[in-house]
Amino acid sequence: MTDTQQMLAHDKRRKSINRFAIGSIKILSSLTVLILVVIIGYLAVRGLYKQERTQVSVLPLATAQRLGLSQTEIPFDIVANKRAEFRQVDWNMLREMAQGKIISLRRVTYVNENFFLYVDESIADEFARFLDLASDCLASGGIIVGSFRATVDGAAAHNGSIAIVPRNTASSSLPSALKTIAYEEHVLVVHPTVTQLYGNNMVGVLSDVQVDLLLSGEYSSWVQLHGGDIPVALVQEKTDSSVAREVAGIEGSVGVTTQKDVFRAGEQGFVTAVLQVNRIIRSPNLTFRYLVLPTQESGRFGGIGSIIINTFLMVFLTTLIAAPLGIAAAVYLVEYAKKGRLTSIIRSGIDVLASIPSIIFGLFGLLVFVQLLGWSFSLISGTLTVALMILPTIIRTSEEAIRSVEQRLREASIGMGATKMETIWRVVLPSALNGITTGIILAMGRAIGETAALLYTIGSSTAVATGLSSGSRVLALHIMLTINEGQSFDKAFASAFVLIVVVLIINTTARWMMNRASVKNKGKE
Amino acid sequence: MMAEVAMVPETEYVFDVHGLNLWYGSSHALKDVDMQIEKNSITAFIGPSGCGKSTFLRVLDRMNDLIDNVKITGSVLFDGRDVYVDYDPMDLRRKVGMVFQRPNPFPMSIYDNIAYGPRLHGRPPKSELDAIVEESLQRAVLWDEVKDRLNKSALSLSGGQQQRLCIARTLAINPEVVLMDEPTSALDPISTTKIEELMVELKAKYTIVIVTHNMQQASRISDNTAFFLIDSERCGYLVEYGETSGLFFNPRDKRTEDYISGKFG
Amino acid sequence: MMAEVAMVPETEYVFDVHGLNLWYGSSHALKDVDMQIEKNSITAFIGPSGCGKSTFLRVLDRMNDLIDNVKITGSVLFDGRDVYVDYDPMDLRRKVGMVFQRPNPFPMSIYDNIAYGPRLHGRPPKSELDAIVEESLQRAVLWDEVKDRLNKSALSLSGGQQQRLCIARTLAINPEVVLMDEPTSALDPISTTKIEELMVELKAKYTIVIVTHNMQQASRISDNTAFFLIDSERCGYLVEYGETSGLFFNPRDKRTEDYISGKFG
Amino acid sequence: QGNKEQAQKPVEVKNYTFGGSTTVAPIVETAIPLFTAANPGVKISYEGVGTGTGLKQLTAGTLTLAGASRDLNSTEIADGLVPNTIALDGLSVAVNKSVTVANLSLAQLAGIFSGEISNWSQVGGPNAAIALIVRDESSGTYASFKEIVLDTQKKAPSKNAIVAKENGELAAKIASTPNSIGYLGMAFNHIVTEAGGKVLLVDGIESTTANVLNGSYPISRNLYLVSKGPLAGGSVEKAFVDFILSDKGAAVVLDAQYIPLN
Amino acid sequence: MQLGLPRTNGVRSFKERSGRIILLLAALVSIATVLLITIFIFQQGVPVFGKVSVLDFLFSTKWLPTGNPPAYGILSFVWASFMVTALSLLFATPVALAVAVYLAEFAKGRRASILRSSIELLAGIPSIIYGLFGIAVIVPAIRNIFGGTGYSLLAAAIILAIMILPTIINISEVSIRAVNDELRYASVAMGATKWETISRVVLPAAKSGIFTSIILGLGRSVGETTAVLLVGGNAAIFARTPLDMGRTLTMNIITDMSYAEGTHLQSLFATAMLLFIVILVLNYIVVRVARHSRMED
Ligand SMILES: Nc1ncnc2c1ncn2[C@@H]1O[C@H](COP(=O)(O)OP(=O)(O)OP(=O)(O)O)[C@@H](O)[C@H]1O
Ligand SMILES: Nc1ncnc2c1ncn2[C@@H]1O[C@H](COP(=O)(O)OP(=O)(O)OP(=O)(O)O)[C@@H](O)[C@H]1O
Ligand SMILES: [Mg+2]
Ligand SMILES: [Mg+2]
Ligand SMILES: O=P([O-])([O-])[O-]
Repeated sequence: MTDTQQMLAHDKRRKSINRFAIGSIKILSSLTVLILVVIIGYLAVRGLYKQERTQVSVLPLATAQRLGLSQTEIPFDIVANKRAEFRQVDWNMLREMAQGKIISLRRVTYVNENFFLYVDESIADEFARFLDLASDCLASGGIIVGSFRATVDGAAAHNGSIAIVPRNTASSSLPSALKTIAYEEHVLVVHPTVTQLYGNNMVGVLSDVQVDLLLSGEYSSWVQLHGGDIPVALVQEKTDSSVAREVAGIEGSVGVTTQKDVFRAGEQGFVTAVLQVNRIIRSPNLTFRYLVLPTQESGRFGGIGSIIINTFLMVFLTTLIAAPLGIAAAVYLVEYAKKGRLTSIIRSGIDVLASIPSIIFGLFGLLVFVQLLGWSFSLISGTLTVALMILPTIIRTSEEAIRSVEQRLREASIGMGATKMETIWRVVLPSALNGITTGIILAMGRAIGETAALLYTIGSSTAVATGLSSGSRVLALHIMLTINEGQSFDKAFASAFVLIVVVLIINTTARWMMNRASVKNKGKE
Repeated sequence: MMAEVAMVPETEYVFDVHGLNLWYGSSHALKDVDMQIEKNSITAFIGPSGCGKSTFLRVLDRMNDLIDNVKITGSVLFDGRDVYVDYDPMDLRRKVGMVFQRPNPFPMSIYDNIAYGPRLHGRPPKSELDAIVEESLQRAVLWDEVKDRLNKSALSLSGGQQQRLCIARTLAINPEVVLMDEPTSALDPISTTKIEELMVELKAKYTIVIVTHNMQQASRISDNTAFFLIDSERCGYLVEYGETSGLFFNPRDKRTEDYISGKFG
Repeated sequence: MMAEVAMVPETEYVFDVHGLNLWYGSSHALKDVDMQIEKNSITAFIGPSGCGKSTFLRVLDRMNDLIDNVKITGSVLFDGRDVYVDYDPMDLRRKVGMVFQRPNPFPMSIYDNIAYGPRLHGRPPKSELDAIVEESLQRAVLWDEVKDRLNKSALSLSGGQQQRLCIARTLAINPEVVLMDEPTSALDPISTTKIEELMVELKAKYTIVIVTHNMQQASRISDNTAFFLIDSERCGYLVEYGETSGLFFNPRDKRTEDYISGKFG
Repeated sequence: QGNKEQAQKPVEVKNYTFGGSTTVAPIVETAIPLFTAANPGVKISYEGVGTGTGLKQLTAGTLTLAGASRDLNSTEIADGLVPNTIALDGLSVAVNKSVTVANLSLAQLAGIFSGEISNWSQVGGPNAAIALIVRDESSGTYASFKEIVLDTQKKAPSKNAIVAKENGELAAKIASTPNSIGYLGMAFNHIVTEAGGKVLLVDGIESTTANVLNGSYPISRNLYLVSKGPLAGGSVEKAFVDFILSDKGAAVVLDAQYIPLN
Repeated sequence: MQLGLPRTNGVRSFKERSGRIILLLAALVSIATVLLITIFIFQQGVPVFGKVSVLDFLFSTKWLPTGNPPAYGILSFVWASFMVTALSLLFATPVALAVAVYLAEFAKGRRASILRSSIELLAGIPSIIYGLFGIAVIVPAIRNIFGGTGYSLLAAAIILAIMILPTIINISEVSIRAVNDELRYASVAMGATKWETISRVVLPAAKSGIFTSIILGLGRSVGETTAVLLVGGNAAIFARTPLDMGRTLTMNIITDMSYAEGTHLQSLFATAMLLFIVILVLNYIVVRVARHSRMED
């Protein structure tokens, strides 16, 4: 009785172990899918959207509204060309523009466009007055002043431009290339002692939350913001006098005012400082323009258009070299190689080649193509290096495909008096085409993602390659260099998303071809 | 040996095999086979599985060349010249076509299947090629069935049609001999009958050699029959060879009789 | 159905199958099979290839569970309890062992092969395990041949020895029934004889069910024989079932007679 | 004036490959389109492969002009390479946004980068371990920083530091690693500041162009375009170097956030 | 010949012969490349041993290539490579085997094809993207869980583990599938559960294939450069725990390559040489295992 009980208990344990093990296997399998989904999902999110953080001296409009600050009525609207990626301007920026100090937008918006300011003549004077500039200053600064039409048409025609038009211009009267952008003016003005160094510390950049706390009187001393041990004194808005002037007189004081007020106080000899605040901007990351524009300054400006072209060039040339070699080698191995020493040496050569890390291929390419043959960092050096690297993939898949061509077809052809070569050319290769192509596509997928083998061979020039001897940066390498040279993580992710999409397309195609081939084969049986 | 050969009237026999031995590596597959194959006739090879029928057939057009480690001794004369000495195998195979057990059309269009051989052996202009294709298909009694879809894949045909296509493909290179290795064993009875009729028609123009497992088939269509057997060391040899009617209804050898009456095999 | 079953004396029959139908996907492989298998006897299944003998055998120990898309209706009682309802398959299989057509020893030592089952079903101490191994091998008449090399790989044995090892392995889990699917068809005549002798010996202690293509074997060793056939829709069914002597020498069914006399199959 | 003459002289029309330091790359890459616009037919590319490789390739002859962010060593000089100073580069010290410290003295920097100071509280910050981020030993940036900051205090650089292969990677890693500090070319400051981090004052001095030029900011180095042998009159290489030294070139240098010589 | 074969046949057999030679040459490209790689890497790397003893090179942790006097000890890098590789195998193998078993024994229909596609896609993702993902996700995760900067050998190992999953899964699956079904039936027929059958019969029978897959994964792991470079921290120190930063052999090569010269450069090629030898040894092991298992069958 106890025996059977024991046995039952044992059986129970076995069954629960079985359930547990199979459950674990299933969970771990799902984990693999999850990993892929997380990787691709993360790349998609980071590739498509970006969340930039910058430090500005003006309070973002949203913050100003939250704080209930009243907006100065300005006598004009500011409209920008949509492609300039302007979102807002402030008084200082407008002033510099009007003075002709900004000639390119790249430092402002990272769009590499020359800057143009168009002003409607009917409000030109008011505009100059608003900026505390002499009205003839506008004429000298390279600003284009004209009728309303000329102004908006000019701004619509130039990618990197801003136009100043009369207030409340109906959006219907604007060309579709233009949009109204926000004007920001409030700053946190403080007494100069606040921003001084105290020991090794200084008041840092304020976050949204810190601004709110500061203005609601939560901080009693600047020490709480890493500054000196000076009490915080809030200066409220005054109608009669300027906040900036007030602040300049009280140690440890802080107030909110307009940039213009600070400027004017400065003119009058009241020394103040402005606190920096953090701004977070969310915007689309990968845009169509980024895809097609040529790359400039090593990726800092422009898009990845030229890089994409280079990538396809590299992959095309690599395939052009590796595919015939690989297929020929596979044909030799299947159709001609006899069992013997030479064959086994060739086979182990392919195996070893397949397992050599790409960094070693890179060094080899550097030594042989770049240095010994003197081809420098060029498309051809990189292409040859990668071609050697993907050779084993092509050989192996082609070999398999050629091997799976039925012997009967070869016999039929030979039986009709064809030579072996004719048989291979006319019967075997066409029949194996699907499998061979699949292998080539897979190899292309490998080539397109390669970095280590290309880093010291293909060069880093971002221009479209004009010949085999020009250096040509490819996408995967561009991602690496974008990180290394620090253009930005967002750009790296945008490029990475493009790369992964291409790789996914390539792999899915290969898989689809493979499935089609196997369905076809089944159909034949 | 050459002396013996000279005595065979060339007009009568296309193949003349003397003292043929064949080894696959170290295993002796065929021993001392002598055989003369008559022109414009159907010769059938019968015998139990593994006795070397296919092997012998492949000797005739040197298809064994494709297999490693095959050793052949003895002489095989075709039209009086030694197949293994005087012929280039490609040349030989143009004159000695082969049809296989399982239909093996190329994975291309019907037209291209037939045109395959002619294109190999010269570059005939389109019009000539069209004529060859039509003629071959007609000879193989397939023309009417496929003339409207010459550009369709050959794999879309039924098994019997595929086999006739393979025969047509062989005829397109205009051979003197057509070797067939169990050409109907993978086919249904109706297709089989069609191909048997076709063979009988073809023998007016070609010499046909056929391997078959189907004794009825051999007795139905062949003029001469060769009976092969394996000995205790699994080595194939020719037991009896002669006119089909004689061999089937009046076998000289006891083993032949036993085999034909179904006692073994 | 239960009512009918209740009438069968439980001591006499181990298996009681009623109205069994089996489908592989949409193809109906077994139709309306009724069969009662006698205890401590040898029951043989015969019939042409594809008639469902193996399928039916696999019904008995639920090995068909491993195949997708199998649908089974009807009742299969083992020791009076429904195999598909009342038994856990692992439990059932411990009581109903199976030996396969091709010997399939595990790639481990002879000892471990035999010990595999006992180790699964409990953790017997070494001494007990040794005893089980020796006893099983002795029952399978293999002990003398392997006792000096129990730790050698089972793959080093000859085919016949491997098959006896597989039988011993099954005996080691102490089953009530041993199912054998053509257990000798991959073996030479001497090994076959040994295994036939072994089966006859074993029936004293076990119930044995065997599928065989070899009619002589069935008539030599079995007590009861079941003859299966396929109908025109390729669906297997039981033609005749009864005492072996009766079925072979006095078949009730014309088809059985034809099959036994070699008219088809 | 010199470069005006050069521009008028017909230069040989062909493709040129320059390359080398990635620090120098922004200057050269900005200059190339301007230069080639003035010299139609000339095509130039710059391969940012690093100072060492660039100089090696220059010696081997596959490059005809190499950017370098460090002084040439004796073997390179013996090989006949000639440095042409084209700009100054201030090295700034940057920290992650989690760091509240805003200034460090040279001595404190030496202490931090030698590993003697390992907690921010030792220099007036919060109690947090310092994460060092440095450049690889063979970079010009590393060599300059070591010479100016560590060698003068007779201290050896700590090895327990994240090593970044390039300035940009270093900046990105400072930006993303809490409590980290690292040094980098001034041109890369914006990467840190955009991510909320900050550039430290050194001895109370801000790392600005003006401060480097007037000598008050202590850490700076020369950037070079190196040629094989002295620049030959009439060559594109000479014309290019002259272009960068011209007024327009100075604008380019400034635009790339380096410091022109004049 | 004197019988006068048609000329065309001469042309055809010439084509045949020369075609064969061309094919042979193509087949020889691989082996020639391997030889050239060996020659060039060794030619550049071996001279370093004229200045540094092999023992100092391999067994010293002192790496001061630009120091005065310089030192070229790569033990820390060998150790980091070892640690990263071992860890990545430790993480990847159980998961990969589970997936391989699942694919070979359980998965059917849509689930199988989703899983299979996922593995193929994982295999196709370029290493630079793994690196980027590592910086953005793995490093902060480690930082949040374990403290420190997050840049660590652990981060590198996790990334590598994901990267070598497909290699181990694919080859293991093939070898698990290759196990004769009859063995499974035998086991099941004795009352074994599915898991007992898998663990006691199937996996042992597939062990040489599984071993091969792990070795190949190891090879990939030890040779990976780009991905580990971005997340490993790259500090030239001797890592005591996986949470320390470290520099692997490949990272060492790629970090200094663009600037190094003279003996320093040679020492990098010598590092590559060591890496190459490791790969060759792994290859040899795979060949031996394959031969051994073939003999066993
Ligand atoms: N390529 C080969 N290599 C080695 N042995 C072979 C080869 N082809 C055939 N054999 C052997 O030669 C013997 C004769 O084979 P062959 O195919 O000629 O027999 P067959 O009479 O055509 O048989 P079947 O009727 O089964 O087709 C057989 O024992 C076979 O195993
Ligand atoms: N796993 C399966 N899936 C689908 N159909 C199957 C499967 N196994 C067997 N069948 C089909 O079921 C029918 C009966 O097969 P079974 O193997 O039981 O026949 P058998 O009598 O044992 O034949 P043999 O004597 O050849 O072993 C056959 O038509 C077979 O094709
Ligand atoms: Mg045959
Ligand atoms: Mg069966
Ligand atoms: O300029 P470097 O890249 O050599 O520091």
